[in-house]
Amino acid sequence: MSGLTGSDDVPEGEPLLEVRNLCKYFDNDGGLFGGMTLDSEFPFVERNPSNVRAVEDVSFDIKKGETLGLVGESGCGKSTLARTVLRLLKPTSGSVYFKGEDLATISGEPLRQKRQDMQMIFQDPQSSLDPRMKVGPIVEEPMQAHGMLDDEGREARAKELLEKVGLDPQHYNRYPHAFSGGQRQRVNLARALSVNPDFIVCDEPVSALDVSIQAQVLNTMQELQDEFDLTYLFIAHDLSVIRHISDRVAVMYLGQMVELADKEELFENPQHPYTQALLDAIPVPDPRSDGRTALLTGDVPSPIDPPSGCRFRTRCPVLIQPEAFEMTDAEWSNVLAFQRAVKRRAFETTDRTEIRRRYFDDATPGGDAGTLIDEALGHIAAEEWGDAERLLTESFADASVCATEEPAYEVAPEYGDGRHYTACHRTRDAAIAADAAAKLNAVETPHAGGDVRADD
Amino acid sequence: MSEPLLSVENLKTQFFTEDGTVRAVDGISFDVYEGEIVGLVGESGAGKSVATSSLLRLVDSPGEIVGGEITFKGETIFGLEEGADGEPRPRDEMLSEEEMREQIRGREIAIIFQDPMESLNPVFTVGGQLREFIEINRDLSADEAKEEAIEMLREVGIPAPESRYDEYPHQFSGGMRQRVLIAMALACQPDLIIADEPTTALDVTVEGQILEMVTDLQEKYDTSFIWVTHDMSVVAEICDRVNVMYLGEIIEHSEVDDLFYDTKHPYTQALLDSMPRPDETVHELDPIKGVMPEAINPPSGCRFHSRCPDAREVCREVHPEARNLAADGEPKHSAACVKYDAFEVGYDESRPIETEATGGFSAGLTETEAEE
Amino acid sequence: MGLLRYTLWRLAQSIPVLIGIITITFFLANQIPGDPVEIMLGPTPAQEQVEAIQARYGLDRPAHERFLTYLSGVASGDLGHSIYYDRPVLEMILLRLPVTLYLTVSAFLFAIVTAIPLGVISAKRRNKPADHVSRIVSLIGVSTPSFWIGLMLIIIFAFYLGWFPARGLPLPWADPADIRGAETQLQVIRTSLHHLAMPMVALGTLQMAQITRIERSSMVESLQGEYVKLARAYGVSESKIVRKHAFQVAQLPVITIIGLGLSTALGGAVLTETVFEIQGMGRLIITAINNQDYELIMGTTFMFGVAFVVGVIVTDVAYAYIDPRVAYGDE
Amino acid sequence: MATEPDPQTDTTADGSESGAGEVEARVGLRYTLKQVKRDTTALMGIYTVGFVTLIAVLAAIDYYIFDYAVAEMFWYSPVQDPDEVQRLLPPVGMENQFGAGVIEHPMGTDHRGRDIFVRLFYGTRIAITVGFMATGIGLVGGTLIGAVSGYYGGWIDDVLQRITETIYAIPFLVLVIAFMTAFGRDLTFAMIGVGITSIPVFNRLIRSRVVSIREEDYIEAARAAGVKDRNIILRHIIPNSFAPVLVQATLQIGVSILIVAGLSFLGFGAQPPTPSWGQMLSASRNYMLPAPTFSLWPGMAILVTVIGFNILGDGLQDALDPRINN
Repeated sequence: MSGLTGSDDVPEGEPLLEVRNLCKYFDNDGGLFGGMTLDSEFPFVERNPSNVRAVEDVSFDIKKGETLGLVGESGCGKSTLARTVLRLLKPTSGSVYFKGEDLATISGEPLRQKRQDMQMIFQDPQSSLDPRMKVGPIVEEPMQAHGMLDDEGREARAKELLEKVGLDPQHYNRYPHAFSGGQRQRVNLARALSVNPDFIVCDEPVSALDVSIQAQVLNTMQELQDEFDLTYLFIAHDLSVIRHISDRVAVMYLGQMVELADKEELFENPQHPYTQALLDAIPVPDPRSDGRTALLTGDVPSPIDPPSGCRFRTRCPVLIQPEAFEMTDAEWSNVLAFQRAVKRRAFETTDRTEIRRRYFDDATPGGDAGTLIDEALGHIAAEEWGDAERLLTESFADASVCATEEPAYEVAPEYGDGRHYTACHRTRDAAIAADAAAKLNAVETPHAGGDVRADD
Repeated sequence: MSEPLLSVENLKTQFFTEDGTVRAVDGISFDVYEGEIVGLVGESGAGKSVATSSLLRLVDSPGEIVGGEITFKGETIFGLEEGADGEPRPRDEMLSEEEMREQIRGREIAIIFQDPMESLNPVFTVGGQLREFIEINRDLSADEAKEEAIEMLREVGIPAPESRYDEYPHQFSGGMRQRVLIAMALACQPDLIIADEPTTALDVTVEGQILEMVTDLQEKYDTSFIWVTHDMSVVAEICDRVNVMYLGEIIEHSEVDDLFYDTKHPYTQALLDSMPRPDETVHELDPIKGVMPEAINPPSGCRFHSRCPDAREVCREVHPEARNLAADGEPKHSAACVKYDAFEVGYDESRPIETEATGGFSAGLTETEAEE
Repeated sequence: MGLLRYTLWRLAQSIPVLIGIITITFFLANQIPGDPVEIMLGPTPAQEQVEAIQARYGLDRPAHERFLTYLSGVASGDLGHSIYYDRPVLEMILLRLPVTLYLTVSAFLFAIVTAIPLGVISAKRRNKPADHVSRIVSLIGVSTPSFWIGLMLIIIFAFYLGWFPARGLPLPWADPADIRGAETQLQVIRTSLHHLAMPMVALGTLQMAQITRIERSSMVESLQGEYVKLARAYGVSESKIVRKHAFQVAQLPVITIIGLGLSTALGGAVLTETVFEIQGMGRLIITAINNQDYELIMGTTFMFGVAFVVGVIVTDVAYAYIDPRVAYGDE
Repeated sequence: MATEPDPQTDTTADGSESGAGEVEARVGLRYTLKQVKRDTTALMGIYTVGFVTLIAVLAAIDYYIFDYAVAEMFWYSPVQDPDEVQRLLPPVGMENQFGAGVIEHPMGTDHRGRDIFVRLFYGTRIAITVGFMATGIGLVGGTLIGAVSGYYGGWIDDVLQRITETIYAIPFLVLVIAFMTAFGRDLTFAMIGVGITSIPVFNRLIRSRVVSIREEDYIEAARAAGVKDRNIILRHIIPNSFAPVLVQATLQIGVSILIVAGLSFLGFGAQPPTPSWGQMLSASRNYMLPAPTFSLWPGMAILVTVIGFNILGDGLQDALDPRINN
């Protein structure tokens, strides 16, 4: 592959991609009515031009040669983030610096030419290959688009790449349907590699594959990374896969990045309650393990109107007590459980003693908190569920620092020496300590954790 | 041990297509006892879903159950005998279609499907659908059934069930819909619930919630489960006993602990080795070579021999039936692999053969050319 | 969004379309060659007569001005004046519209009542004889010109068998005094239905065939749905699955087709009215065209558009009624 | 933010995907033809359409090149009144019922003594021309509007869709009549008018196709790879939209023939004495009692032709999307 290596102007270990305060909102209106849609811009019919805030204020770096794992549940915005980073979607605001150039500011032909250096692999092996195109031309298409080689050269390179990704070069003339899922993902790999990119975004590349095939493809991807000096942004919802392939891991929740650290650090010393919950939730293929503990309750809130402050706070098991109260931990967690139960209407009874027995058996808060709980119980007794919910939410959940301030901290890692970013107010003290220590050392650490707005 | 609740003997289900006969389920046998969760695990194409629809005799055309016995609480769900003309025909005691519908489906054996998004009817309210099934299977009046439905929705953790009763499926999230499907199964108070990959489409945290709920409710109602999955972690978490399927056959069966700690069949072992783990960093994965061949033209002998690292010539020639390999007094642990002495087919003397797993061209190639 | 609000929202959406229809018809009417005045007054009219007529109908003003006048007229319910009939256009339309609606709605009822069972049976017994018969019937139905069916019906049932009358369509609510041979209202209704039978079949056959085809494929698909599998697994009887679980979902595309079929049916009404000599909107527009009666042409064309738009809204609301995803927001 | 696809799609085991080891391409023209050949109804469609089209071509040759000389040489002129007028003769075999039949007129004669069979034969030209031309206009117009609308979206989409919806909102027979009143009553304007009214049909189809294909991963993959928009449309979107458009076009030819017959019946379209089926039916209306078979033949001709296109369309649909019927 002589003469095809791209200009390697970014040295190993330096940021290849820098994402700064990236936001992507979607219009939530339009296209709602199928059939004979006659018109959509009529004023006196009520419409809510609400935005889905799919990605909000995300910053991170990806260093040359590394694999950054991006993990989160469906709907958390990880795929949107990937597409925005690649400029397949136009960011609402923020910047994406790729090799120093801000992709957010370019478009059209210059952007198209940039695509030679960054490629993408998709989740669905069924739909990511044009069913009417043979495998050979599929692999050649990006080369053709960037004017690489002549026809014969492209064919030769396509065949070479097919072999590299573990396919038979003889398959050049086959249509995608003749391949299994794993093989199609290999074709996808070959296509992405054809233009010799520096950076590949892998959007759940193995989640549609069977376990045994998954391992084959993951191994191939790692081999190719070493051989072609690739940088991966690897998106997955499966933490096992992420743990296997990543160097560093970022966790997303509801459009925001909640934690970013080196792999070992993140898995062994997770700081954010969401990361902890996620790790607890993964089933372990071992019947003797303890199984999952402390499961999250409730559903992910809507990204149209996300919670203020920390977006995880509505489900956080360790929400910080508002400063106005002085409850014990047990009392506070009872209050929290009660507030959420009322919000979800999780019980039927309106009987005070019964409710008290169920939610405040071991610890009943006194003082102001006790008065508020009494008042709420009064509302419930009067079947005024809405009032009870409002009272509890306003006095307790919305008064927490988690609701009033957006968290962003950096703590000292326990494993390795990378930076550890976490968006949880509970790490505030640790972050201040880490910051102080860093200042004391007065050593400029390399910019790795992204644009961290450490505390005030 | 007491009598099994459900007993499946040599069940065969085939699909008659233009291109030939697909032997989707090819002679599987297993039992389910009262109050236990039995796992049925395997990759895509192993025939798990066909096996479960066969249990309720719900195989769609062009598929057909062609052989075997299914017995449930002494009733014959499926059974053949040789007719006067030498052709097999259903036995007299085999339940009629109407009896299946009225006595078995829903009432005795309920099923939870994989896809919560498609399984609920989009044009009826969630509560209405739940109520209908309760009415049919528990002989309750409409009002009683509605009460029961709301109670069940609360039980599976649907918030504000009274008002959500009247909502439509599209107003529920995927996890919520799966809870509704579980509520349907439990509300009919069957003795056996078949759960066909019920958590596959869900996020891990939701999966966790649902598995926890199922284990709680299973204890409460003492229902037996057949839990179909491709995920060894889920198996490890909730199953008591496990059957591993490969290409239409059960190739290993054991208690869950033995399956992980005393693995017998090379396929099971390979499956376990190929998984990345969440609790520790695995640097090198050891994938199973190749892909599962098509059930339309399975390999001769042991069906796994084309991908097996331990394959020898005898594997290509002898088709192993699963045999119990456990010591006397130990719980049953059967596997279908001739490398164990119990099979006595001369594995040790046989020459190793070259397969995808033992050498040859690089991994993952050409299922179409795998068997020449 | 509730059903009522959805209906209002659909009505509001139709206003720009109606304005568009007026624009198109006005544009087309202006292109018509020939002089209406000449038609009214003969080849050599007196100058003052001409001017009087021109002033009366605004023919002396520029086109865009007349358009605006016309538009505001329509908004206030004035569709202009028919030169040929020398009566307000609206009056003519109100006189003729009921017959056309009576015919079209009956044709649709006939189509729906026959097609839905046919399609359902066809889907249920897929690739069996009943299915083949139903498919051949619907194939012939979509391939036959409606006016020819009318002609054949007249030849067979009116001329040879004499079972049905060949022309005319009295309204069932007409005054008995106006209907020959009828003394009571009941007799009027009988006479009306007697006249209705053949045009209804002629006009409804195409719709019947189209609905049958879509009903069949939609039912086939619905019967393969996961929810049907679920219902089966819970012991719901096969007939209830067909009648309830699969059926209701399957009606969604059928309703869409019915809405779109309105366009064909209203156009077909012109032909059917011609064949059966029914004095409806179809004959009115043909008369208007043959006599270059501009405002009547515009008025009738507009009215056809309105009838179609209203029909589509009705079917859309029916759709929303069946499919909760429409009126209550999508997922 | 799609939900995770299910890794357990059991295609092999549930029998929905057959064809183990089949390497044959399941796309492309050759494959489609092969599928069509397997389908007997589709084959019947092809034969019918081919037969009718052949007649139309022969008639067209005679009309344009020889000015009906061939017809006159072998049969009778389809347009000239015969010298010896034999009005409203019944077809062969029905003589006893209607009087004397003449063997030279297998379908009888019309009200001016012209041979019905010859006129039917020559009427084919009009039907087929109109069917193809009108559909062609609709196809080209609808494809352009639909593709642009679907690919670019935004305000372009809004404006174009509002216009086509308005066109669609006037029942199309009425619209064509109004159109022909304004521009001319002859056949050319019938074709254009019917073509215009079928634009919304194709527009709707293409647009929805394009919108759904645009969401496919392989389009995004091509964009991510840096393929130019033009090439994405040409190489991915158009080939993948082709199948349903082909089916729709075939069906639309039948629909156009029906509409134009209706127009001729009302007096819009081919003008006498040019033989056209609709106009023959129109003339026959006045003679339904004395000569019922006069009405029968042109209708049968329309029926057979349109059935041909419809079963061909259905057959193509099955060949291109075997989901429903197999």
